[in-house]
Amino acid sequence: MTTMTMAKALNSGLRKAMERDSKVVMLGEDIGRLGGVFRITDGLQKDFGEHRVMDSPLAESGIVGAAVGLAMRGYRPVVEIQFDGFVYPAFDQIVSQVAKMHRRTEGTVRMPIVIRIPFGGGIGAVEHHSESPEAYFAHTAGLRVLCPSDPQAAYATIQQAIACDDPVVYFEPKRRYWDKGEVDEGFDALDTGGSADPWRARVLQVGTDVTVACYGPMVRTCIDAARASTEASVEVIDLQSLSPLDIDTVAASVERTGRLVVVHEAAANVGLGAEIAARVTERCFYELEAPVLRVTGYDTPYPASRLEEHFLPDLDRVLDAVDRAMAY
Amino acid sequence: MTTMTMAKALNSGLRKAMERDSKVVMLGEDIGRLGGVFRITDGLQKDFGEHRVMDSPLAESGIVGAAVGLAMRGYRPVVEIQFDGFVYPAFDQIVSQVAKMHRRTEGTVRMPIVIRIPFGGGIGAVEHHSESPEAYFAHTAGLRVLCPSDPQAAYATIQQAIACDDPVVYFEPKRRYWDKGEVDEGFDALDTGGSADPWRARVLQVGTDVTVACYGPMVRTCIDAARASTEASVEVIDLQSLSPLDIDTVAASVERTGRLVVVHEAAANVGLGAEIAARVTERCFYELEAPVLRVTGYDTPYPASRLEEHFLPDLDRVLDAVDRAMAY
Amino acid sequence: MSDGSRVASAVQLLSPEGERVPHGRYEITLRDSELRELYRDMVLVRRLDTEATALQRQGELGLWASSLGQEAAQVGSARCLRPTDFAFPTYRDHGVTWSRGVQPLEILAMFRGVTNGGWDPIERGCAIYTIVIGNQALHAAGYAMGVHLDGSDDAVIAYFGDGATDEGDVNEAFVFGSVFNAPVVFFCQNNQWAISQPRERRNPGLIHERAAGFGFPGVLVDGNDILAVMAVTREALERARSGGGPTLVEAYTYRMAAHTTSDDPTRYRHAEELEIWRLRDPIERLKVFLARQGIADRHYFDQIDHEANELAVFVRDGVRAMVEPSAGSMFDHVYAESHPLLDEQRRRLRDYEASFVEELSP
Amino acid sequence: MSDGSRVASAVQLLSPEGERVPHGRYEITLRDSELRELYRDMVLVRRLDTEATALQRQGELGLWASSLGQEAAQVGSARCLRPTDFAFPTYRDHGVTWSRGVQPLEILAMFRGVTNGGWDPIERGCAIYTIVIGNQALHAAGYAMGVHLDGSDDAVIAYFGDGATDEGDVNEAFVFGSVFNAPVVFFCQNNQWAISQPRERRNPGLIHERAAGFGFPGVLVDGNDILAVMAVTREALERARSGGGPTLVEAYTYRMAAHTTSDDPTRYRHAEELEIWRLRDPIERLKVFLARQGIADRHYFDQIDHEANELAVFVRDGVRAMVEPSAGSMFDHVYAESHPLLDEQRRRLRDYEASFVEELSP
Ligand SMILES: Cc1ncc(C[n+]2csc(CCOP(=O)(O)OP(=O)(O)O)c2C)c(N)n1
Ligand SMILES: Cc1ncc(C[n+]2csc(CCOP(=O)(O)OP(=O)(O)O)c2C)c(N)n1
Ligand SMILES: [Mg+2]
Ligand SMILES: [Mg+2]
Repeated sequence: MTTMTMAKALNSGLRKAMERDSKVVMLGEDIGRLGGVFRITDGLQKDFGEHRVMDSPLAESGIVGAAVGLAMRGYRPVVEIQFDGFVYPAFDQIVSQVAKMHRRTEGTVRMPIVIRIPFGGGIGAVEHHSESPEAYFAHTAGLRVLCPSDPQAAYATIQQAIACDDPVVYFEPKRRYWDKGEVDEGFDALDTGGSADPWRARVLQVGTDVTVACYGPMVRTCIDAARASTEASVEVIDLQSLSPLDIDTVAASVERTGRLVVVHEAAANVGLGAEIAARVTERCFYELEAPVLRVTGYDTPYPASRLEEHFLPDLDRVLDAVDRAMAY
Repeated sequence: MTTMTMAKALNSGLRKAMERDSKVVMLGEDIGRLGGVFRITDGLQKDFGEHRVMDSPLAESGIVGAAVGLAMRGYRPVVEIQFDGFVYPAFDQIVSQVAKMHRRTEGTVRMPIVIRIPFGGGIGAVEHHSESPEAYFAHTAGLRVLCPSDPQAAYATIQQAIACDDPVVYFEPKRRYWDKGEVDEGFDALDTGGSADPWRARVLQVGTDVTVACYGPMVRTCIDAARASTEASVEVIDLQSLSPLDIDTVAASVERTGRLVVVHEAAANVGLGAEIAARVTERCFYELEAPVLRVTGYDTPYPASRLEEHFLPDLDRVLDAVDRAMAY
Repeated sequence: MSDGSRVASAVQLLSPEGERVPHGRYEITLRDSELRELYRDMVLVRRLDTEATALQRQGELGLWASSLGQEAAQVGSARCLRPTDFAFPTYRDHGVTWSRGVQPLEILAMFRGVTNGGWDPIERGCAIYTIVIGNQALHAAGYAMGVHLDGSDDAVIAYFGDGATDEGDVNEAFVFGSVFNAPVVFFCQNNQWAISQPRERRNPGLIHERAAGFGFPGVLVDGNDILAVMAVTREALERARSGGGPTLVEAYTYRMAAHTTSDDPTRYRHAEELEIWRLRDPIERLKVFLARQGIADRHYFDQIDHEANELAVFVRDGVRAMVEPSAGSMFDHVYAESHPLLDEQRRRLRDYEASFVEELSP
Repeated sequence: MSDGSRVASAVQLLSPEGERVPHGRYEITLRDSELRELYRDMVLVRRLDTEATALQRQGELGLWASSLGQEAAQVGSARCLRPTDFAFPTYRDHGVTWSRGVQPLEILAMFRGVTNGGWDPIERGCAIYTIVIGNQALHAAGYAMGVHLDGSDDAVIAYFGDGATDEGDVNEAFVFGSVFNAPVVFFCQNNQWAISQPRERRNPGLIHERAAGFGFPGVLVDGNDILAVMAVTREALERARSGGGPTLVEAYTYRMAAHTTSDDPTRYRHAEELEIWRLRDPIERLKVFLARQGIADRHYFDQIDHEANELAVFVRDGVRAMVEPSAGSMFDHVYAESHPLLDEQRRRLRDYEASFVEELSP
């Protein structure tokens, strides 16, 4: 076990993946000498060469479109989108090509592409640097969507995403990059039997009254809320896989607690919270003692940074929802 | 009252809007001499000139990006995206610029842009010509999303969308283009007091046992199902406005019926059905006698056309869901 | 009106009248048997195309995008590829897929609607038709980057139309191809039309002139002259293989049919234009040349016509006999490994459809 | 290393040593007072920039993108605009916004995070800074299409960087500008870097050469020579106004600071490069010229420095005093007319935040 930041854990996981498989190549803006604006690829170009860690032109559709071609040639491209708000120019390639190519070719062509996206707010940034666009990708059949919440999960799931034969949109909670945690670098991330399955949600805190489902940047917030909760015993579930959703784990919890709060930074309307609410309500109709409540960003553009504390769900808003759920 | 197809009603509504306001201009691929691949703009270039009905280059980001500039110059651009599957190259301009410009400029710049998109399946087309991408836009704050279901609604709402000072993504149910209906061309669509409010859902069929909420191409299917239903009395609501959603009308209905089925062609996962289910469940928690059920396309890419009848919700699948709701 | 007068500056080795014309820079020498093969390819592709159009009229295909008139550009360029090279065609490039060994029924399957694909791209060295305009140009650039990484001397060719050059993706593909010095040939068939939009009205300047601004050469070639197309494409492929990076080839040709079977070109173009281009027909041109040079005789031409008719019968029967996909196949290959929520949808659909069968059975 | 040697072919009217040099094609005559004004603008913009960088270090701004070294390109081009013209700047174009009359504190507001905008674009004839690379090039093309429809002789200028030319949007803007013959000048500041990516390594060919392939002229200008920038931009704007369509101007300049205050350029570029460019400083160059020509004297320069210091104080105080936006303002102007679901969210937030105030009050 080593204590390290999530940024370092991702870097270390990427390095492992490159060592393991020479077909893993990286493409992205400023990921080479600079190591990416968040330094997640720091040192990788130096150690693996300019051929495997490629600084790309400033063109996101190009980055993803080129990754499609690289995948057809047998590579496993890991691309970096510099910030959440800059993935949209690549949306067409992602939705029309990356997501559908395997199905279109009746399984003959695989798209083992990982699209890494530092995402979410809370870092005091200017516009387009704090978005949470995960719902767009979760709605898109053919994609998988992962989102780690701590260094150990980041270390493991980035390797699993790269080893996965499906395309994975990999959301990195950028405001947690510098949070530290224990990482077991000896651990073989590709031995996915058991607890290391990236497609399963994780019960991080056991409770009896209310289940709180969350992911990425909100996990720490929700754990803090659970610990701070005096009135109710809160169970915290880190969804981790946003597509496919591990509804079984959430439903099993709700069957015990009877209450569910879903928390995310993204806007509420047609977001992941809605899907989880709809599915869990269908599964646990008779067990639910309160409607599923959502604590989310508002249905507005992400605000100027001086307002983001009001926009982002925080400990108090989570507790408020827990209270409201308990009040039913 | 005149009997006409939805295609003709749209054409007539567009013409009215152009006559009313000389700032209304159109931009799109093949919309001029050809009148668009669906002939929705038929004759408009001839009558209003090449300056007001502009054949655009083959570049969707360009079409929408240019519309942003035209709007800044005081125009009201109505752009046509040739098919649903070709809106994605414009996604960045729509999400990052069209949706956010008004908020960004603190209300000083308006984006009265209408993005017309013929959408949905059921026409036996090749890939990318049968998509239902409305969830992406409904999730995006700053946009409004409309979807007419019959000629009269099309005639009215296209004019209302153009008169609206907010950007409107306007989904035209292409497989209903040739369905006929009565249209009152004398009717002043901009007098939105009362029944003509485009942002309100419409109760098209009154019933007592189950509410079915749907929109666009599914409305006819659901009305047919309601009429065919022998076991249950089905109320059919045409949502019409997909963003913002008129939850009041749906909730008022569910308070009476106690059951809700949402129907759309788009994939289920993180779709509009999820949002409606989540909101209505929150609003009508004690009134609901069954969980909200969804009848939707599957979480797969839209299939090859010979399979689309299996993919698309039809009368039987709607009735099956009504039965399942009744069985609770 | 697009009368092709600008083709004057294009590389040409065979005049519209079927005469060999010298060119200062480009030459090509082909064996007689090769020349006959090219003729055969073009005739068969045209027959395939005509038959497909007929099948669409009869309701057997949902749609068809005709390659009529573009056979020389397509067959000529694709025939320059090695088996291990890779081609990225559009929906119209039947002469390309044909030349890559994609089977006729594989080509038609998508248009019938039994699949969105039709063949194994890796096996054929040829991607599935790309419908979203311009997307495949980037795939080609990326694939070529991979070839480069492999240290292989394979080459890649990306096909797209004149209209496609408007799209951001095609221009980004030029950037990627150039920056990574990728072994890719960008092959643009300027067939004068993008549905109803005439090329000439839309952008001053010819398409191949765009290459210079991205840092690689561009060439204009008479796209109805199969010899010139081959000479130019060969050189571009050689440049790619030998580390010289991309080339943009503009093949000046003409879409002789409607955009697709859904289109009605009488709404936007003059019949006379078509007449002018008929005189430049790529097949007729080669045929006259072969006949004059004594490379092929009437017997040979008759034999090919006969073969073409057999192909038409084969295609007609084959399309009608195509196996309908099963409903459940929608769920296949959405992911390399399926997941529980999707499995549940598949199961539900199966149970649901089975319930009807039960109801119907006595 | 980018040593600027390619600038040799660029239009230049003022040498790095501050000497007027003749140019066969471009000339400009300015009144002494105008020349002094240009100097003043550049000095004030630089002081604004330096102060903003300092304010960011002190935590008063969230971020700052420095315009250091690009003052001549920005001020020179924007000063050619008429009040009714329209400019579309990037996040770095403080010399442009300054010249359009955007107030210093309006420029800084976004970087402080009190707004995502800062000024009324219509009033200033200048769009809000566009952060998504390349988007604004299309807005400019579209706006110019509108100008054209109006029958007005206004002109439009779109600013973007060298890196931005990789993006599809910029290339599509070239297409739209060209096809609609729109009165737009595409003004590319090639400052040699796109964050850590050096221009020279990335794309062979110079940027202005791209214009020809889209059917309009491209010009390379010494971007650190404000006279040359003005001469070239004026002509391009005139062409636009008189129906001549777009021009692509490549202003060859240098980003002397880090990409933004978040960046650490020591990771990717040599200090020597900066030294070379310091000798080409656009402000020094004009200063020497003014002094040598007797257009301005030390007294004038001192006075401007004094004004610059006052500006710094004004900006420092003004930034610190900026009013914090209220939480509820998030919901303003999301729509021209709000809707019930959003109103409900706003109300809930208000009630929720009020509940804390209540809890806290005795
Ligand atoms: C992104 C996108 N936009 C629009 C379309 C609809 N569309 C299909 S073909 C076509 C014209 C293509 O013209 P060109 O590139 O010249 O190719 P051609 O059809 O002439 O071979 C259009 C607009 C599409 N397929 N993809
Ligand atoms: C679409 C998009 N992708 C990535 C970024 C992140 N980014 C901000 S500035 C920049 C480099 C821009 O370089 P250039 O166009 O040369 O302008 P400069 O910063 O040098 O003025 C990048 C990659 C962005 N803002 N938008
Ligand atoms: Mg064409
Ligand atoms: Mg730059």
